[in-house]
Amino acid sequence: MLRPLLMLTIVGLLSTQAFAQDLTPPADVNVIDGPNDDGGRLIATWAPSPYDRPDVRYRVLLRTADGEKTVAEFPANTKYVKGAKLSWWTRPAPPTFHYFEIKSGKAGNIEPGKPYTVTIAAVMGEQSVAAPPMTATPSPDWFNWNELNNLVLVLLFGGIVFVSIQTARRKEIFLRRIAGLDAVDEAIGRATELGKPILYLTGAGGMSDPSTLAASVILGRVAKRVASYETDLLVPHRDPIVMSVCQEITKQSYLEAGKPDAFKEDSNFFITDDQFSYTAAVDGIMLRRKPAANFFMGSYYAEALLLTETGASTGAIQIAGTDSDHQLPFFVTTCDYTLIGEELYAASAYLSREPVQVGTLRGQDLGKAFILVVLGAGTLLATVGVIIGAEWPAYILDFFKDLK
Amino acid sequence: MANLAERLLNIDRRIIFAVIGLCALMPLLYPVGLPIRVSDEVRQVYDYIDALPEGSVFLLSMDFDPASKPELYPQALALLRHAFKKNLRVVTMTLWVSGTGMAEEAVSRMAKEAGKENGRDYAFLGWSPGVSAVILNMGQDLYKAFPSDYYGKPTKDLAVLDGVRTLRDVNYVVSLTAGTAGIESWYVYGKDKYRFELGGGCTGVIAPGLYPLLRSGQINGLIGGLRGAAEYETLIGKKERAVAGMDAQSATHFAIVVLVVLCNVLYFGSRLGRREDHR
Amino acid sequence: MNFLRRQLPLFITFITGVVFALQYYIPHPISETLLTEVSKWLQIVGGFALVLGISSLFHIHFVKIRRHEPGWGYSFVLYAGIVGTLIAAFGYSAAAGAWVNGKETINGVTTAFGWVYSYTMVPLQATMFALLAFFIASAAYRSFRARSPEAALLLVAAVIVMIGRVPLGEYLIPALGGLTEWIMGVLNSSVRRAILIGVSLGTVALSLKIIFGIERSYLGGGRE
Amino acid sequence: MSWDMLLGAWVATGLTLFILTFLYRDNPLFKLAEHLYVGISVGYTIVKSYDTVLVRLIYEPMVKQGDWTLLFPVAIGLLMLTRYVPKLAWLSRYAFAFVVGVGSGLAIPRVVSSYILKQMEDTLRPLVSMTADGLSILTMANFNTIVILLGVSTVLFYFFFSVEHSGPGRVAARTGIVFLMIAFGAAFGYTVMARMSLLIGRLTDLIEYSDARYDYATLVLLAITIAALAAWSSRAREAES
Repeated sequence: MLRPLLMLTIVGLLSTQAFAQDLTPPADVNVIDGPNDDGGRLIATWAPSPYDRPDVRYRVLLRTADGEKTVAEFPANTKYVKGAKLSWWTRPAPPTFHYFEIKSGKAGNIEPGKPYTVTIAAVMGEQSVAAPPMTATPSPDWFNWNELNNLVLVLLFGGIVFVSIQTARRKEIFLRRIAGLDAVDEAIGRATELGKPILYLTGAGGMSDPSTLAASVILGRVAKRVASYETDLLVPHRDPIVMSVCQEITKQSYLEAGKPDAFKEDSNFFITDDQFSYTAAVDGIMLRRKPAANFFMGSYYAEALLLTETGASTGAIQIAGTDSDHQLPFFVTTCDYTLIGEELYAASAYLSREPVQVGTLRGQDLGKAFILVVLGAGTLLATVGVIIGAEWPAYILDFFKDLK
Repeated sequence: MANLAERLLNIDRRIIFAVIGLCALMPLLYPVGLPIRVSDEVRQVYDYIDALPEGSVFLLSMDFDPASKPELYPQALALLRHAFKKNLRVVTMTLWVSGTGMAEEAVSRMAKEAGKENGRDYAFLGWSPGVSAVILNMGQDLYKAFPSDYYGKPTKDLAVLDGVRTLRDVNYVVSLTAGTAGIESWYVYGKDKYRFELGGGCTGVIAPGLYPLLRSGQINGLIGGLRGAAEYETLIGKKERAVAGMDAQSATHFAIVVLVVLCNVLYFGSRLGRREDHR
Repeated sequence: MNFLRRQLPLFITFITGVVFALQYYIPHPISETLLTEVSKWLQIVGGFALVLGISSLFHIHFVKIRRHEPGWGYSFVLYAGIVGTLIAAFGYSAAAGAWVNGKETINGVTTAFGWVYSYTMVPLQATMFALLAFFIASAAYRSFRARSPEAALLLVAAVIVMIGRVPLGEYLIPALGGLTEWIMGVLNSSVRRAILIGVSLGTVALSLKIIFGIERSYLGGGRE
Repeated sequence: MSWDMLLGAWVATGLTLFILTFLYRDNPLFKLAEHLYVGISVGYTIVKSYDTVLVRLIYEPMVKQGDWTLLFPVAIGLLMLTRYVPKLAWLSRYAFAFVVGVGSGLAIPRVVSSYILKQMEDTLRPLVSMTADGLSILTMANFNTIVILLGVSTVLFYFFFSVEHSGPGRVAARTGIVFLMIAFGAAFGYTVMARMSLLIGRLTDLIEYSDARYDYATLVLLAITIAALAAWSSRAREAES
C-alpha cells in the first residue's frame, strides 16, 4: 500500500526536477511603447518556449518610482500574439510569440514620456527565472494603424459615391423598374373607375427625414395621375412644414398634368402632430369617405397597424412604402403591395431622376456589390485556408476585420 | 358559403377585442404556472453577472419610457436584484428622459430591499440629453458627463464611483432598450471604443433587429421582452410579475394563432366558394 | 451676405465633419480631449433642440384655441397638463420639507411631481400602447391572409415564433422552442445583417454628402 | 395605505379605463385622457431638461467650477432658437451646420466599424471546420454559416437597383424575398409578444387596484366609465338622427 505511493512521490519529485532544469529565462523579450495608442500602454513580447504549459506561469513585473510590482501572472500557454486582436500589419512580433499589454492599474500608472522597466519571469512553484529587464518609454501616437482598413473603406466608398453622382449628372443611369410603382397606377385606375377618393399619407417624419422626402416625391407622381383622371385626393398631415411642401408639389403636378383648375388647395390638410389623435382622425376619414386606394409612404411607428387594419376593413387597395423596419411585417401582411426599405428611396429616385439621388443609389449598389464579392471570395479563401491549413488567406481576410 | 365566410370575416372587431381581453385576463386571475425554459441569450447575461467578482462595477442603463414598462421594468428589477445579491458596485442611469422616474424607483426599491446605501453601494446618475454624446462623454470622463448624480451630489464624491473615471473602468454594462437610443448606441459609441463588456435587454418589438449584434458577439447576451424577464426571474429564483404574466402570454398567443388560422380558412373558403359560383 | 448665409455654414459643416471623422483614427490625447469637449457641448445643444420641438407643439395648440377649431377644448386640457406638471415640479413639498425642484423623490419621500409621473404619465403612456394588443388581434383575424406564397411564408414563421416563445407552446411541442431560437439566431440574423449593411452604406453616403455640401436639406429651405 | 397612494390608484385606474374606451370608438373620454397624456409628458420633458441641462450641465460647472468654455455650446443652442425670428432665422443655420457636421463626422467611421466591418467579419467564416478527427463539413455550425451567407447575399442582392432581376438574378432576388419574409414573420411574432405583454402589464395593475385595499377602484370606475360612455353614445345617436 505504501510502496506505490512512495514510488509516485519519487517519480513526481524527479519529474519536477527534470522540468525545473528546463525552466530557462524567457527568450527574445522585447518591451516597446504601445503602438497606435494615447501613450498609456507598454507592450511586452517574448518567444514561446518548450515549457509553455498550464503549470508554468509567466509573471510580468513593472518598476516604477515606488519599486517593483507584479502586474500580472498567467499560465505559460496563454496570451499569444495570435490571440490578440491585431492585424498582420500591426503585429509587433511573430504570431507564435507571447504578447502582453501593460496599462495603468494597481501596480502603477503608465504615463506618456516616462521610462519604465519591465521584467518577464517564468515561474513554477517556488522557482522563478527572469529575463533581463527591458526599459521603454510610452508615447502617444498620431494614427491608429489598426483602423487603416476602416479609413481605406470610407475613402473608397466615398469615392465611388462621388464618381457615381458625377456620372449621373452627365448621363442616364439604368435603374430597374420598381414593381410597386405599377401597383400605384393600378390602384389609381381602380379608384377612378369606382369614383372614390384616394388617401395618401406621408408618414410621421419631418422634412429632414429621407423617407418623408421620398414620400413627397412619390406623392408628386400620384398627384399627376390623379389630376389627369380627375379623382379626389386626400392628404392628411402631421407636420405643418411637410404639408406646405406637399401642397407645392401637388400644385406643380396638377400644372404638369394640364389640369391647374382641378387643383384644390385643401387636398393637403393638417390634422395634429400627436400620434394617436392623428391616427383616430385618419381612421375616421377612411370609414366615412371610404377611399378606393390608401397609400402609406414614409416612416411609421406603432400607429401603422391601426391605420392599415382600418383601411383593410373598408376594402381599399393599400400600398405601403416604408423604411421603418419594425413596422414592415404589418404593412406586408395588411397591404396589397409594400415597398420594402430601400425600395422606397429607389422608387423616389426612379421617379425624380435627380442625379444626386440616382447617383447615390448607384454608388450604394456598387458598395453592396463590393461587399458581396468580398463575402463570396472571402468565405472561399477562409475555407481553403482551413482545408490546406495555410496561413496566407488571413493576410487578405484581416483586411475585413474590425480591429482596434 | 362564400357569403357566410365573408360575413364572418367582417364581424364587428369589438368582439375580437373582447376575446383578447378575456384571454389575457383569465390566466392572470387563475394562473396555471407553466414551466419556463431558459434560452441561451438570457443565460449568457446571467452567467456573466454571476461570474463577476464582488466589488466589480456594473452599469445598468434603463433606456426606456413608461410605454415599455411592462416589459422592461421587470427586467430591471431582476437584474438589479441579482447585482445587489452579488455585492457589485451598481451604477444606474437612463438615456430616455421620460424614463427617469421609473429608473429611480426601480433602483431605490431594489436597494432598499437588499439593504444597500446610496452613494456607497449604488448610484443613480439620472438622465442627460444627447444619447451618443452622453456615452462618448462618459467614455472620456464620467465626472464631466454627469457632474452630479440625480440627487444633486457631486459624482466625484461618491464612494461607489471611486476609481471609476471612465467607461473603461466599468466591468459590465447592460442597456435595457425600447428603441434606437440604447443597446446600439452603447455599442457604437461606447463598447466599440472603450472596450467594456456589453449585454442587453429589450422590448419584443426591437429584439429581432438586435440578433446580428448578438451573433457577432457585439453584445454578449440578450433578454427579450417579458419572456426574457420571466427567464431571468427563473434564473435568480425569485418569480414575480414576469413569470406571472407568462400564462396570459401563452393564452393570448394561442388566441392570435387561432385567429390567423381562422382568417385564412375563411379567406380560402370564400375564394373556393366564389370559384364554384363562376362555374 | 450670401457668403455668411450660405457658404459659411457649409464650410463649418465641412470642417467639423472632417475633423470628427478623422478624430476616430487619431489616438493622441489631444484628439481625445477634443472629443470629450465636443461631446459635452453636444449634450448641451441637445437640450436646446428639445425647446424647438416643444415650442412647435405649444404653437399648434395655441392656434387651435385662438381659431376655435373643432376640439379646441382639448387643447386646454393639454395646456392644463403642462402647467399642472410644472407646478408640481417646482412647488414646495411639505412631506420632504424641501422645494421639489424637478425631483420625483427627495430623501425617499415621493413628491407631487413623482406622484404625477407614477400615477398619470406611466399608466397613460403604457395603456396607449397596450391598445395595440387588441388591434393586432383584430388585424390577425381580418387581414393577415396568405394572399401569396410570400405572405404564407411570413405567416408560418410568425405562427412558429408566437407558439415557440411562450411556455404553453414549448410544453405542447418542445421542438418549437429550439426552432424559434434557430429562426431568430440564424435566418432572422442573416436578413437583419444584410439590412444593417445596406442601411449603413446609406448612412455613410448621406453623411459624406452632408460633409461635402452635396446634401443641404438640413439647413432648411426658406427665403433668404 | 396613505391617501396619496389611494388617490394615485384611483387616478391611474380612471385614466387607464378612459384610454381603453378607444376600443369601443373614439370618444370624449379617450380624447381627454389622450390630451392630458401629451400635456403631462411635455411638462415632464420641460422639467427634466431644465434640471439636467440648465442646472447640472450649464449652471453648476460654469458657476461652481468656472468652466466658462461652456458659453460656446450655449451660444450654439441660442442660435438654434433664432428659427423663431424670421429676420434672424438664417443664424440658426450655424447651429445646425455645427451639430450636423459633428454628427456626420462621428457617425462615418463608427458605422463602418460596427455595422459593416464587424458584420462582414462575422459572416466571413470557413464553411468547413478542422477537428481532431480531420475535416468535418456537416456540423450545425457550418450549416448555419452557409445559411447566413446565403441570406446576407441574397437579401443584399434584392436591394440592388441598377441591375435587372432576370436570369440567375431573378432566382437570387426571389431567395432574398423568402429570407425577408421569414424574418418579417419572426419580427411579427415578437411584436405580438411585446404588445400582449403591455396589455398584461396594464391588466395586472387593474387587478391590483380592484382590491379592497384600494376601495375597489377598478370596479367602481369601470361602472362609471361604462355609464358615461353609454350616455355619450346615446346622445351622439340622438344628435345624428
